[in-house]
Amino acid sequence: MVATLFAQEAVAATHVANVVTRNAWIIPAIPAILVVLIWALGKRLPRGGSELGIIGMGVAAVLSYIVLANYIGGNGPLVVKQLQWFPFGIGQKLGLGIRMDGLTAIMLPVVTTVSLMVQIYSTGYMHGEKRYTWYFTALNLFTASMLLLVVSNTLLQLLVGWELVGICSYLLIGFWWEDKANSNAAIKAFITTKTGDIPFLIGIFVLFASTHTFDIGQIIAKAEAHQISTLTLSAAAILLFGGAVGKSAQFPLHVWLPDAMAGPTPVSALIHAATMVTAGVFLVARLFPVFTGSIAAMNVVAIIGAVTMLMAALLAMVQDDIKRVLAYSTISQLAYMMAALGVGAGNAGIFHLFTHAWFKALLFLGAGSVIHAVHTNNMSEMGGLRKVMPTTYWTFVVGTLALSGIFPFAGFWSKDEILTEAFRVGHGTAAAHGTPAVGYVVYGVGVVTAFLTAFYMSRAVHLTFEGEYRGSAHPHESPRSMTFPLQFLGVLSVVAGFVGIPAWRDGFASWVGVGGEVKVSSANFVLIGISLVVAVAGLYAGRRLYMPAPATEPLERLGWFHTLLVNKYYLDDFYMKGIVRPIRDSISTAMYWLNQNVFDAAVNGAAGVARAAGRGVYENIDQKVIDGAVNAVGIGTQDGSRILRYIQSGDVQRYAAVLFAGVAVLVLLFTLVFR
Amino acid sequence: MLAQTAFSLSSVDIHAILPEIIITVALMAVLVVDLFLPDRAKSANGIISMAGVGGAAIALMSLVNGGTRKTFGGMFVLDNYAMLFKFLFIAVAAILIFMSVTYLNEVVRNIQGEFYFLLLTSLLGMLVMPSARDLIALFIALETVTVPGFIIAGFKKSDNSSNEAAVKFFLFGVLSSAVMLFGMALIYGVTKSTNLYEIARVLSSKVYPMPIHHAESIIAAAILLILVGFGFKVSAVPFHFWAPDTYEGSPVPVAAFLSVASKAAGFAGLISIMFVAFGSYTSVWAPGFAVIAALTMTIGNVIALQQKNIVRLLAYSSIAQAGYMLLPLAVVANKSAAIQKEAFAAALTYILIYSFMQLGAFAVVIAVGRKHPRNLIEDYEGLAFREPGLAFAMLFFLLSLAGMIPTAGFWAKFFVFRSVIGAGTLWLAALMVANTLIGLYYYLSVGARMYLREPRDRARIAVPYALVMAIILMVVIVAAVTVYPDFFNHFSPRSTLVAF
Amino acid sequence: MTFDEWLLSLVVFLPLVGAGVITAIPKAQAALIRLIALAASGAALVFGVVALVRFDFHHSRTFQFGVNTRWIDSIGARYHMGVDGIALPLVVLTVALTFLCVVYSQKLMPKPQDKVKGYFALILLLETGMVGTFTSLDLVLFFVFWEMVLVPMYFIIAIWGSERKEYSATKFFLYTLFGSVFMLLGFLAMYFRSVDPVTGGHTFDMIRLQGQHFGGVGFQNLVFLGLFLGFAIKVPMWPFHTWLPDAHGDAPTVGSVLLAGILLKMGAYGFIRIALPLLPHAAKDWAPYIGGLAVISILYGALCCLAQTDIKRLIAFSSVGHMGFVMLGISTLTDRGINAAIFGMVAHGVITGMLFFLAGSLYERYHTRVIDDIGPGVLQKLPRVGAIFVFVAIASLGLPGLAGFWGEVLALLSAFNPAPGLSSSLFRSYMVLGGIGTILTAGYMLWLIQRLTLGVVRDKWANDPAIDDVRPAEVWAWSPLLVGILALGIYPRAIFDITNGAVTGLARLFT
Amino acid sequence: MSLAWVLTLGAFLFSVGVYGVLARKNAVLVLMSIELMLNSVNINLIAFNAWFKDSAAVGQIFALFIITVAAAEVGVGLAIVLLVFRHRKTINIDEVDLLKW
Amino acid sequence: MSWPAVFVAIFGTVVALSAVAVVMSKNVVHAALYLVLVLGAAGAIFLMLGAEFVGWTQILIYVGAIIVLLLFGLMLTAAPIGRSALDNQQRGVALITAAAVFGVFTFIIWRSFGSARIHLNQVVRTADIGRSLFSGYILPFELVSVLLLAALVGAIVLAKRD
Repeated sequence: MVATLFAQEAVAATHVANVVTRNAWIIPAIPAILVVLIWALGKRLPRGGSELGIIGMGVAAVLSYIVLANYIGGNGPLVVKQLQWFPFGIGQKLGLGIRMDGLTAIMLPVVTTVSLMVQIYSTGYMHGEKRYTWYFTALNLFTASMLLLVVSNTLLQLLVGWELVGICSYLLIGFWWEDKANSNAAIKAFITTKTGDIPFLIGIFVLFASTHTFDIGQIIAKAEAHQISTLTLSAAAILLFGGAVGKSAQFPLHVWLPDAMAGPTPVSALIHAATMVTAGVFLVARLFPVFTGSIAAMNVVAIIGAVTMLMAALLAMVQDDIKRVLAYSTISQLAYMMAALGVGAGNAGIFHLFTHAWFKALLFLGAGSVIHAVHTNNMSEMGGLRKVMPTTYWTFVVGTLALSGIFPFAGFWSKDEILTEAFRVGHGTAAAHGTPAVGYVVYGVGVVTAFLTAFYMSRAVHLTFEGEYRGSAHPHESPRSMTFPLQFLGVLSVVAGFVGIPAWRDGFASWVGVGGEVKVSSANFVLIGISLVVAVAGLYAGRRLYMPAPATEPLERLGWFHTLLVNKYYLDDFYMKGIVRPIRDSISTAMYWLNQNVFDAAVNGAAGVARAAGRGVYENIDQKVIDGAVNAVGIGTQDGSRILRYIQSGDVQRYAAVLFAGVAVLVLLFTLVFR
Repeated sequence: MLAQTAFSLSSVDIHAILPEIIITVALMAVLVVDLFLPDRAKSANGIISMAGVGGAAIALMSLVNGGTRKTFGGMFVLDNYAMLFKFLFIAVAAILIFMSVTYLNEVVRNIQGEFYFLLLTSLLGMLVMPSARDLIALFIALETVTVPGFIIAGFKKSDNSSNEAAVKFFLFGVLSSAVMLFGMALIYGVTKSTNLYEIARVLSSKVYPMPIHHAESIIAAAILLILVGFGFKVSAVPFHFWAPDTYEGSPVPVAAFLSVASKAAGFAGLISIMFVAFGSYTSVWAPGFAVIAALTMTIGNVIALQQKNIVRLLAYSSIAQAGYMLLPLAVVANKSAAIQKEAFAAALTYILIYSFMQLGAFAVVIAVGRKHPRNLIEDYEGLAFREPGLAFAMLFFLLSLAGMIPTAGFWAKFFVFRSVIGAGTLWLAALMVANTLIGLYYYLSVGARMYLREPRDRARIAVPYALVMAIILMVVIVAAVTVYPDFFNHFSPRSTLVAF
Repeated sequence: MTFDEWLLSLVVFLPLVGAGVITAIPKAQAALIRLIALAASGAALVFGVVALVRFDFHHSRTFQFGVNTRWIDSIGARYHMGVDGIALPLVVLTVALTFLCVVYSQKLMPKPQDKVKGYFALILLLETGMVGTFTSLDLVLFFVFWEMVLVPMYFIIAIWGSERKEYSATKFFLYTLFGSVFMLLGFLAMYFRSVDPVTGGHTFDMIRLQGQHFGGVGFQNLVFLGLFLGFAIKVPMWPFHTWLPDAHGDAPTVGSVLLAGILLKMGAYGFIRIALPLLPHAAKDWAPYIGGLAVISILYGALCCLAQTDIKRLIAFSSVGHMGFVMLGISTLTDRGINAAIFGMVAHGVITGMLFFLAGSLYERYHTRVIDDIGPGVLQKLPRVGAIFVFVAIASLGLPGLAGFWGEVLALLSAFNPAPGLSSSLFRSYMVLGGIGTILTAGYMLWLIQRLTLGVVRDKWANDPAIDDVRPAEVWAWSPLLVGILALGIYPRAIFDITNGAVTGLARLFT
Repeated sequence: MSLAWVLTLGAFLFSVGVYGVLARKNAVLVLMSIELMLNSVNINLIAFNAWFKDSAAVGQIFALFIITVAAAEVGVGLAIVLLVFRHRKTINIDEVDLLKW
Repeated sequence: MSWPAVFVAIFGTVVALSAVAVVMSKNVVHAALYLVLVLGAAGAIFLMLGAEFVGWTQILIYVGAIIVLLLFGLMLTAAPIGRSALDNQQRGVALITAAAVFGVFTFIIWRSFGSARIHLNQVVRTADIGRSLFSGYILPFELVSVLLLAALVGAIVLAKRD
């Protein structure tokens, strides 16, 4: 019954799409199938279904690298396939399909690999968990949704994946739902992102209204051909960006991500570091032409990015919870990517996404390993773990360096590229277009943030691993299943950057082909120097302040500013006290009161109207036809409707009186009315 | 001219009045036979009466499709209209006898012979009513229907409330007929005739035998006074006061008789006099009917809301129903022939359907009354769990009376509603709707009591065979109309009283 | 008559026959009664499916399985039935849902459980009324079926309900009846202003009534008002919704399921089947107000949900919100919107029906409907029921991939571009508000999940053996619905393929 | 002579009857008042008849019927009154009010 | 003014006055006697107006039968004497209503027949009445006979003790 009409776009590409690329729908299909399998059989399997997940995801990962191979070196093919999903109007059909290009090809390995690593890691981390199988089911459901999002060729399909990852995140954040705090965090995450999704949805509608299609390819084409008015583009882009803000936890909707750390740490690594949160960035990149079509939109993206990266980095400095440090760091890094896209450096942004995925996942898993050992998130109860868990320590350090952008770690290349591009935009020498002022702002903020990043990371490292152990548990190195992913990701965090070495011809940028520069002809060593110096300075400052671990938090010397930071700029309080509680408690109650006491009351009134009206009738008749004074005798003492009793008093002569009076009145009426 | 009007039997169409003759014979027979019957065998009178009614029915059958017959110098006309009503009266009478045979034998054992006699006398009056086309004949027919009613209303002689019922009924009947007579006298004074067709001719031609000023106004007054007489019979507000008290006080079968048979008879006379004699004065009486119908519906329903006694409830409901029946007559004021015809048909259909559902309800009341003579509504609580059959029948009749879709009652209301809307009298339509909703409330509340309450005593109720038959018959008829609403509509429109 | 002509009559009247048979059986034979009920509704389901199979999807605009014979000549009402792409999904939904209700009731019957006879007879009678409404093509016939559902539902609530059952039942009865009276007025008004192209007289035939101008737009608007009242109360749209929470709150499980699952759809169906095609101009004039009320219903329903402590009332209010989306879709008068509306109806029927089943079983086990008394920790106490509840609740908040999503998103999409002649700025603001509504919906649903299923179970429930997990009867009744929720989400064209043709045909009136 | 005067007499008689019916307590007196009313109608009819010089004497015949019926009604009425009196030992109409409301 | 007119006027006055007396008198028996006066005078008027048969019928039936009947009724019911015993509370209402009725009727009568004159020069003989009655009005005649029978039977049934 499924009318599978496949349409394939022929595209001039030096590389011919290989079989996997042509059928890339398999990649999301695999975890989807895994979900069913694990859900159905998981409990019966010796390892609770985790083995299924790992094997399947391994296959998926391999396949995705085969796809990636298709794009290495640039000029990758563009494959668009879809089968008709359903019609929803006159000649309007929605397709369900895949869109394979450089961007997708980059995303696939990231998602699958991290997912694979996380699942391996989880076998150790979640060992003995009572909802073990369910956990893996959810993980794979998430992976499937994420992949669906990545490969989708229509906006609605993308939206589907978008919402699905959202709900998966909800399910996994609230994984330990016995504790109310966790479910609160889950709800917060979902609702906040959902808030962003509404503008996103409307943005889709705007594009649909002007292009009459949800097909990303066609929309991009129309946008590039300037067939869509700039105004429409601006509106659409800004609205879509709303969605990105929600998902990628950008200011002002970033508040959910730190709370999302309530979930199991591997989940944080997968969803809230490497993949889902980058969906926003991916979205912007995916519709890059739409954004570039409107300077205004671009600037909005850039500014939001700039603001977010700074404020998040500042917040990261004052956190005691190691995961929260990483969470804010994630926000800040995502902001980097946003800013990059905002200034037109699409490829740089994606490049950072690519590298960041590895080292941030690494860092989270490392943190998880630590927490696993000391049973707390609070860095004030850690310290001195360097000796007891060396693997974790070294890999964590690698991650830190990568994040701080120290040569030659992965972060260095991507972050540096972003800063360079931003500077060039400011300078007006960029291949990408953008507003110079904004370019400078992004660059400036970027540099500051780079310093802060290095600082809070080194703070975290020192508080966690250096000095003496301040906790009460008996820390020990994590099992192999957990350390292996750390090492694997560690390696990637070192090498992943090399694919983007500016000098290398047809670098990473040309694979992605999102936009902005295609290839950096020559690196600007001055800028590189600056950012390196800043990073090292940050690391050093951290070491000075937190080695050995201070009795009191040195940053408290910042005074009111510190308080401000500790209170997260009072933004959460505002949302909670200013929006959620009023609606949930006051307004709704008022509304319901209205419902019961106005609308419903009106109706119930209507039910009794019969009697009421009836009484009225008696009143009138009574006044008209019977002299109350005469009949006042023996009436009114009884309960009920005395008026009724007036009339139907049982006294036949009174009846007769009414009759004759009626006759007289009516006759007179008639004679007068009819001449 | 006296010569040619000389009386000769041959000038009378015996066949046309055969049903009346048979009934007369039957009632005489009852009267005589009753003298020789021992007390225990008195109920044999019921069989004689049934025979008479049956005979009349057969005689009537023989007259079907015999075309319109006139006799007694056009004073007595047998057309489809009369035929329709006569069939109704005979059917109702038969069912009434079925319903009351046991009751009488138990309650008024030794005088039940007279009861049948009076019932038949009243039936005779009814049979004449729709055929009578002369004020005098109408008056006499009306009295013949009513006077026996006075008597049987008081038939529970030892019962105070029964006497009282008789008193009130009597007083109201006499007074209203006095008023009506005054009006008839005026009509005679204007037209020098009592023959409806003659009156119609004079009124439409506006050529009066003697010069009169303001003819319209006095005619209007006369029409209204006549209306009073019939308004009393159909228990229309403000001539309804007797009804509740009388129904409640008199034996239940009598109440059924009054609320169905004599009410229908009243309508038969009313409709024929209004359409035949005063056809050219619709603009006068239609508004009058509008007012009266509105009052009747509303007051009937509203007061019904507060009743504790089932018979009394049915009394008020029957008042309200009369309001619905009057509605079509209220909208015909100088309207097109089509609309008038439709209204006419609607009224007839309503009367027909109403008669059967009301009878059914009363039949159940009689049945339940055998165990609970006080006929309180609370006696019906949980009836569904004592007597599922009775409860179901009652619910069915109540829903139908309420006009619940898709019961027969709904169709009756629907036709009336349609004619009212069709005539464009929206305020009446709205009022009707409102009243229907009010009505639903109390009809359903009884239904709810039967099905949602637990019974107080679970004792079964012994229902006599004849009564069961009657109830089943009613259910069948009402159900038939429910499924096939045109059941009666086949007759109503064809009952050509006047060529519209 | 051919089989196709008999088909619909079979679907409609087989349950009635079943009801008749049941009333004839002595009440001692409870098992037999259950069996017959099962058979009757099952037969109806079978024939419904047959109709689905034999339906010609390529001509979903034309009415199929048509039967048209004389009925009430005196008013020119005819026994005219038929289904097109708009009616078919609802017919199938009805027979399916009713059957599941009967299945469910085989073992789990509300108290008083001794009245088996009446219970099943009424359910079957109800089914006849509901299916008839969706199949009849004659205004009088439609009206008859429309009202036929009232009495059985009244008694189902009043006898087998809880708490203020009689109050709620009466309220439901009189309120909806009140509305339908105005609807009848509208029908008659159209009838008297209509000219039958064939006979030249008046007509009640829906198809022949199309394209008649009824003498002036002003009059049309008046008629539309009448129809609007009738339908809007049934939907129910704000501010005519107040009967719903009471009726749902006090109805027995099956009553709520059918009420939410199907009865509400009758209102929206009325708009699509009668109000729009017969009075296109008036529809255009009214659309903005309907849309407005729809949006109010969405937000209002969501807000009231946040204030609920009673789970069934909460679901009832959520129905108000969801039907708001349906009405929003209809009010745009676009093919998308109406497609969305029908899809939304079916989806809501499945999801909310399922939710009420769940609420019912919770009430069955905990004997309370207060959320904070049952919860927290249902998921802990009853892992399966809890999990199902979470699943359905998430579907209800409109998650993509599940049934609830497409109706909502397409309704919003259609609101972005309403039919020509309607102020798009106005409808776009509706769309925005509707979007906010979806956030609130997510809010109260997740909050409900949290309060009810998550967390640690109370001690008083913790080791109460009477509270057991999913029972066989529930499995049988629920699994089809759960599958349906998933299937409709993943494979929406199951509906859209049926509706699209008919809807586009209808939408042409407004372009 | 003037027709109107005679009719006025009829009307007066009628009204007096009305008064009697409404104001008299004693049932028999009420019956008498009713007789007055019926007679007023007769007067009217006879007057009209005379006015018309109606050779068919319709008015008079009508009057005859009314007289007859009146007689019958009085008979029945008295019977009912006696019945009531037998049980209540009073014939005061206004005390006959068991049935009400 | 012709003699008959004079007589009519006189008898009319008698009718009116004694009618008032009927409803006013404190003594039931007096009331009954006044009623005789009313009916007799009315009968006389009928004669004056050329209604020979009706006039005599009136006098015979009423004075001869009905009054006697009523008197019997009074005796059997041992009616008390005295205004308070005879009149009820609502005399005021009664008076107003009666006045209203009278006013309305007179109004319409005068409006329509104000100028009509009766010329008493034709008497309807009993024979004519008979002929007319038994030709044109045989049906109501027969019917009323049944009615009388019914009334008779009914009266007996109700009145007789058992």
